Amino acid sequence: MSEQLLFAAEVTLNGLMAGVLYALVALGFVLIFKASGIFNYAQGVMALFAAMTLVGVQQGQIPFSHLINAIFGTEIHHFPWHVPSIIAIIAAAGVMVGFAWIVERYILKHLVGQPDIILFMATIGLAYFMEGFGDLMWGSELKTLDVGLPQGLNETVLDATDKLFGYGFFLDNLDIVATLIAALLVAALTIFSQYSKQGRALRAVADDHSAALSVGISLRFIWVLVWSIAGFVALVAGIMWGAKSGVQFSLSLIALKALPVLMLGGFTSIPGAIIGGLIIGVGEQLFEFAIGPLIGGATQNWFAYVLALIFLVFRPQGLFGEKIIERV
Amino acid sequence: MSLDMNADSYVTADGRTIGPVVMDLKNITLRFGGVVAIKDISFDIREGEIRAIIGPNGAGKSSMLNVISGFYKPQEGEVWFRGTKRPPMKPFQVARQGLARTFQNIALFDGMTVLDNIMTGRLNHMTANMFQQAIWKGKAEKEELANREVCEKVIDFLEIQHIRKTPVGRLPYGLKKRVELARALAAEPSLLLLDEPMAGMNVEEKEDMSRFILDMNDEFGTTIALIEHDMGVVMDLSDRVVVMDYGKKIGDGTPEEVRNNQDVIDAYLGVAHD
Amino acid sequence: MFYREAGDFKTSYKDDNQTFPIRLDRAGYWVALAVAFLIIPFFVNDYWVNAVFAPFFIYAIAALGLNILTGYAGQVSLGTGGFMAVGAYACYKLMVAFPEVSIVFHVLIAGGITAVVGVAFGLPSLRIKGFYLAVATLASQFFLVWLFNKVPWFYNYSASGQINAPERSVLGVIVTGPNTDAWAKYLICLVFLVGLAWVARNLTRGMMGRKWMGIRDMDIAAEIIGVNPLMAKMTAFAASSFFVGVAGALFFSVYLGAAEAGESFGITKSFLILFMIIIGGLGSIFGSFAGAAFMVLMPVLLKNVLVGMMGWPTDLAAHLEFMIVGGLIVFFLIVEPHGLAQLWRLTKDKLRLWPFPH
Amino acid sequence: MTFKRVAAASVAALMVASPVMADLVFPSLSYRTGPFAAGGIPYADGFADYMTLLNERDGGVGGVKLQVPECETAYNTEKGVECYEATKGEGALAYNPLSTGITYQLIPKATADDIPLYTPGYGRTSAANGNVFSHVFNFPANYWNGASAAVNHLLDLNGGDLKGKKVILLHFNGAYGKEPIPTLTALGEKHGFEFSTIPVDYPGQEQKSQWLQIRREKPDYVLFWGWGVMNQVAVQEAANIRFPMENFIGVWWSGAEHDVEPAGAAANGYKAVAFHGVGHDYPVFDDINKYVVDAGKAAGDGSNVGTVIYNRGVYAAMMLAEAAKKAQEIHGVKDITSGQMRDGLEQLEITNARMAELGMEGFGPEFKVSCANHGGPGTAAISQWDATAGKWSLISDFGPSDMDVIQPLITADSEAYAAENKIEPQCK
Repeated sequence: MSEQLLFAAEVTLNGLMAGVLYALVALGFVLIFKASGIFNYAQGVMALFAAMTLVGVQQGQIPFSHLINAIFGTEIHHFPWHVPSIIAIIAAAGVMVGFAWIVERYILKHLVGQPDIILFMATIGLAYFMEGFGDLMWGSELKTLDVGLPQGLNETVLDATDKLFGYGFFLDNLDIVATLIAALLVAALTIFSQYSKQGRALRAVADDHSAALSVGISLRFIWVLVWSIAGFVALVAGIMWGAKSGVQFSLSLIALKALPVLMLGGFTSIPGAIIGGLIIGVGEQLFEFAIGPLIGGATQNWFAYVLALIFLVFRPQGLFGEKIIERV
Repeated sequence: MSLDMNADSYVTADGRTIGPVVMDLKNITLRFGGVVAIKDISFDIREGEIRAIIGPNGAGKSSMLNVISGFYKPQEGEVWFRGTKRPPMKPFQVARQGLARTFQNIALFDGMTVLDNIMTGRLNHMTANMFQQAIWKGKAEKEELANREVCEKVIDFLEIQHIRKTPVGRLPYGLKKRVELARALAAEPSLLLLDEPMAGMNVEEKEDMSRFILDMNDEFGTTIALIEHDMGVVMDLSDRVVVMDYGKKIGDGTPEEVRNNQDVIDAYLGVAHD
Repeated sequence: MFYREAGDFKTSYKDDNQTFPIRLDRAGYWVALAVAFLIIPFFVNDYWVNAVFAPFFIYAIAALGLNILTGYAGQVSLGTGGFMAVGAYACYKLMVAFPEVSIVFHVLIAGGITAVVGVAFGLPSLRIKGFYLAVATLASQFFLVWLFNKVPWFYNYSASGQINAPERSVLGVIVTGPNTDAWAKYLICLVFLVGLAWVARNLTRGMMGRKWMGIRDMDIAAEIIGVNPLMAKMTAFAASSFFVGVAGALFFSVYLGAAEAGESFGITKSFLILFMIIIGGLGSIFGSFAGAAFMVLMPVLLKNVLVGMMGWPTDLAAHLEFMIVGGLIVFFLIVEPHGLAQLWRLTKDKLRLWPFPH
Repeated sequence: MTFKRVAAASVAALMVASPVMADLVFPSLSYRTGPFAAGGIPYADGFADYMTLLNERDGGVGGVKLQVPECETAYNTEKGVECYEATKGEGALAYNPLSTGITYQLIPKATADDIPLYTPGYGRTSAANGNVFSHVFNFPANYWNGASAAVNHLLDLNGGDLKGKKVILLHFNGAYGKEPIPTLTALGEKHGFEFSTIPVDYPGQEQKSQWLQIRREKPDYVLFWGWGVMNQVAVQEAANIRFPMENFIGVWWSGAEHDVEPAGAAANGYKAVAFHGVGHDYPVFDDINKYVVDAGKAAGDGSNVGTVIYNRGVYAAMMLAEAAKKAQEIHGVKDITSGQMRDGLEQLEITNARMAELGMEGFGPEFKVSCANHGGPGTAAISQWDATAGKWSLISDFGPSDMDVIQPLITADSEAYAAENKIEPQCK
């Protein structure tokens, strides 16, 4: 194989891995959109908040310590303990469930039946609130996230490809782990929605709100459920990205990576989110590899959107959306 | 009746003049995928008449109306309007030729007031461009006021003065139907298409609506094609009736002729097709 | 009781068509204009202009523009930041290339150029609708910013890619550059705002506005009654982009004096302006003002209260600011989902009946 | 009615400004929130703590207390404007805006207001030409010095010969990141190394394709101009592809503890250019701990003392305090104005003896500012990260940069600015 082809293969492989992470973020959007028609602008901030909570608990940080110190003139910062990663993850997941409950109780309940744009706007307000609240609770400095995930070049892949092609492929251990976890998560979600009672209720609501209500499914319970799952997905995404960059404000921007994925895959389709994520992941890496150097690079920010845009012009309902039939 | 309905024009029993053919549909066939919605239908509409298309549910009446208004493009057949064959057109271009219509499931603009909705009917009569509108003073304002007067006449005619400034979204069903009619009428169309104007109305409202339709035809001389599946009302209103069933034309003629047509009777009594 | 319309009869359609049909509103409008033009300019200082009025006026122009597109024509756009960048860079190139021409023309031509770009990026709206379109417009946002960053011609090959507004004057009064007087900066922004608000009102009150709203409320029906969807959407994109371009040009030349595509016109700007019109009220001229005021003034107000009056540490105050703005957005939604403009209308309805509400 | 009351309260609140006191006021336009908070927090802490130290230990400068009103910008240009206008009225003597965007925006404004800007190690590089930029000071070093210092280090490593070597600049795709490109291009021509650039867009959370490209192209050295999350990700990715860390050199904004810590042991050996000392083995930090942190008067929780960015804040504060002292001397008044402060900055002289007096011996170079040269000596050192010890240390002295290459670039860029804005040279 020629060298360029090998490079392209390596780039594609890495793109696939990045795509899995995009898909993971997109999944959070799709879940909530499917069950409640809400485009959840706060999804990115939720990832940041979840990761912050995880690190805060793990390192025994005292919540709101800065605020407490400012008001009472105390000097408290940390509890004298560190919490094992697994317990911290469970605690953070618990906080996200509590968060889902609060969102339902204090926001969504009051906005049932409002148009989509209003619900979207409510999530904007929520995002603002959470951004301030998270910082107030845990502080805005950079936090190192370490839950024991492996990082760095994968030796096995390197050796194997080196023997096969004479060029060792680079694959990040973290990406491999992330791919496995994301796959597990998707499988678990599928099983949950196919075989559990709550899952069936979820699908019923997604299919037809009023019909689901009329057979006695509690919409409020479903909303808490999907927001909890979305919160958990956000936590996983937060861990994966945070392990690389540390936990900081920029984590909330990963939501932007999910938007073209959603366009491509359709807002309501879980397989769409996954395949869309893979296409975007590979597409933007390959474009940067092949065309980027010719036009000056740094194309990732817009390429995904332009790709999705061109795609939509030819197929306005997305990859897996139903064909739109216009009637009067 | 001894009217020569093949002549260029004739006068009806109640003294209205029916002119030459305005719209001529020739061998129209419309398919959605494998489903045939309209199969080889031909009929015409003449100036000044009230032409009804009737038939049971799913007969293809609305599809027919959509073909006439340019929303559906038939796979086969030709549409002739005022003696020329209509080239492929977008719906808005059809509207510019002087066609206006109402919809079976009301299609008003909910975010706008009644007056604004009716004013949209005038859009083919107003020519101020974007820059003239941005300046407002001058052509745009003059045009607006002149067309407002036309709309006010329609409002008076349909007796909806009291809801002029009400957002349409807040109106009850019957009034919405009337506003939609007003919007179509405001366009001063040469051919007005009404898609089930009386659907979902009570007897009193139906009577009102019938009166409006007759008055429209009478006072303004508007050519009207309407769809109904309530035969009774149609027979009283229309000059000629087309009957459709399963996408085919099974009858065409004066109400009397249609009423005595065996195929029509079968369709309406639900005789099974073999 | 004090606010009433009883006895306020119209005898011509012209009277009935005016912007403020109620006499008291009309009076309030003229008083506000008089105060804005004749009184405030004598009292403003640098702080008030740079921290409050200039950003408020300029964002209000941008919000008017986006409201035409999103609120009236129903096409959700997240490309506003990119279009503001087009206005800013066009204005910069014009200012440097033709120093002898008045800046007013530069700003207007910059708006025109933005309108052309806006129409080009608006073309996909014929096929793509709703949220899909919103996300699609992000393509223009990211692509335009990338372009202005990448092509050195746009920033006259300066080392860092920043553009700086040279000093220019209108009728002998300096309006750009560091030596601008507070009142001059205030007035030039105000004149553009009032002029453009008037244009926006004219565009939306007549047939143009009805076509846009028709497309927004039911696009298929609009097409069947004779609205050309291509023309309606493209005119909406053009008008909207013109406003946004003018806002971008003023933002760069008059308000900041220096700008860089990624930093000044990034994605956050697009979101900010969208938030303004949603919070203010979609499809409402007043809502554009209210939303811009809320999003620009509220943080400044909160900062002054929390840091200036209560002496909180700046970072705590910043966190609280976010929480309060977010909380208020949610609160307003629960109280009145259709934005501040609707809230204002309801307040007026209540005032009209006061003190006999039944 | 309620609306009116709210409106009245709002107006009242907007008009509030802190009472003006006869102090030396140095506003701190900090960012403790937003995407760059990780770097903004220690800097603001160091800046404020040093000023507090002077107040507590020496009773201010020349007997006049120092005041540091802080204003949160979140690295946002518009908030920066608001902060500038809000603090200007308090008698601000100089601004240290700590953001490229805000600096560019303030250069003309502050000049017109006769308030000096002090932008050490950031901002507009060509402002080193005092002849054009009368009110902007960026000593002791700017980005072009930094780029040259990095190249000098490479020359040292290669016995003075870089012919045929391949150097890649990985940079933030914005004004700040693009600054070193002209210098490095010129240096590449001079020394015969092959130079190319790879941009990373804000925020830089995802750099896989850039690092795969580096892995394919196998450059000898990678130079790095990053800020914010871009730093942590770049260090991690460099470690992932096993790029030799000692061949990876960041500018001073990409060389703090928090940039390398998330990558753990893998970051060992990573280098960064520095224009001031690192670590807390300087007497001044003992004083800060004694008079400020232990007294409970620190801006932060005290854990940042001695970190790279904190030290930079201290260094900047020290320069401003020394310049204020100089201004008091020149003009013979205690309560100086911002114009007098500018003179103080322009005639500032930092000697090793003075540095020793301040408890900062060897913390930075010796130099003298002049009317034409606002950029100082342009010296910089190389620092290296030791992951086991968890600290940065200088591995070279503060060496000079290649002014033969840099000076013409400064002159060209500043004169273009002067022509565009019709600025007369200020020095006789």
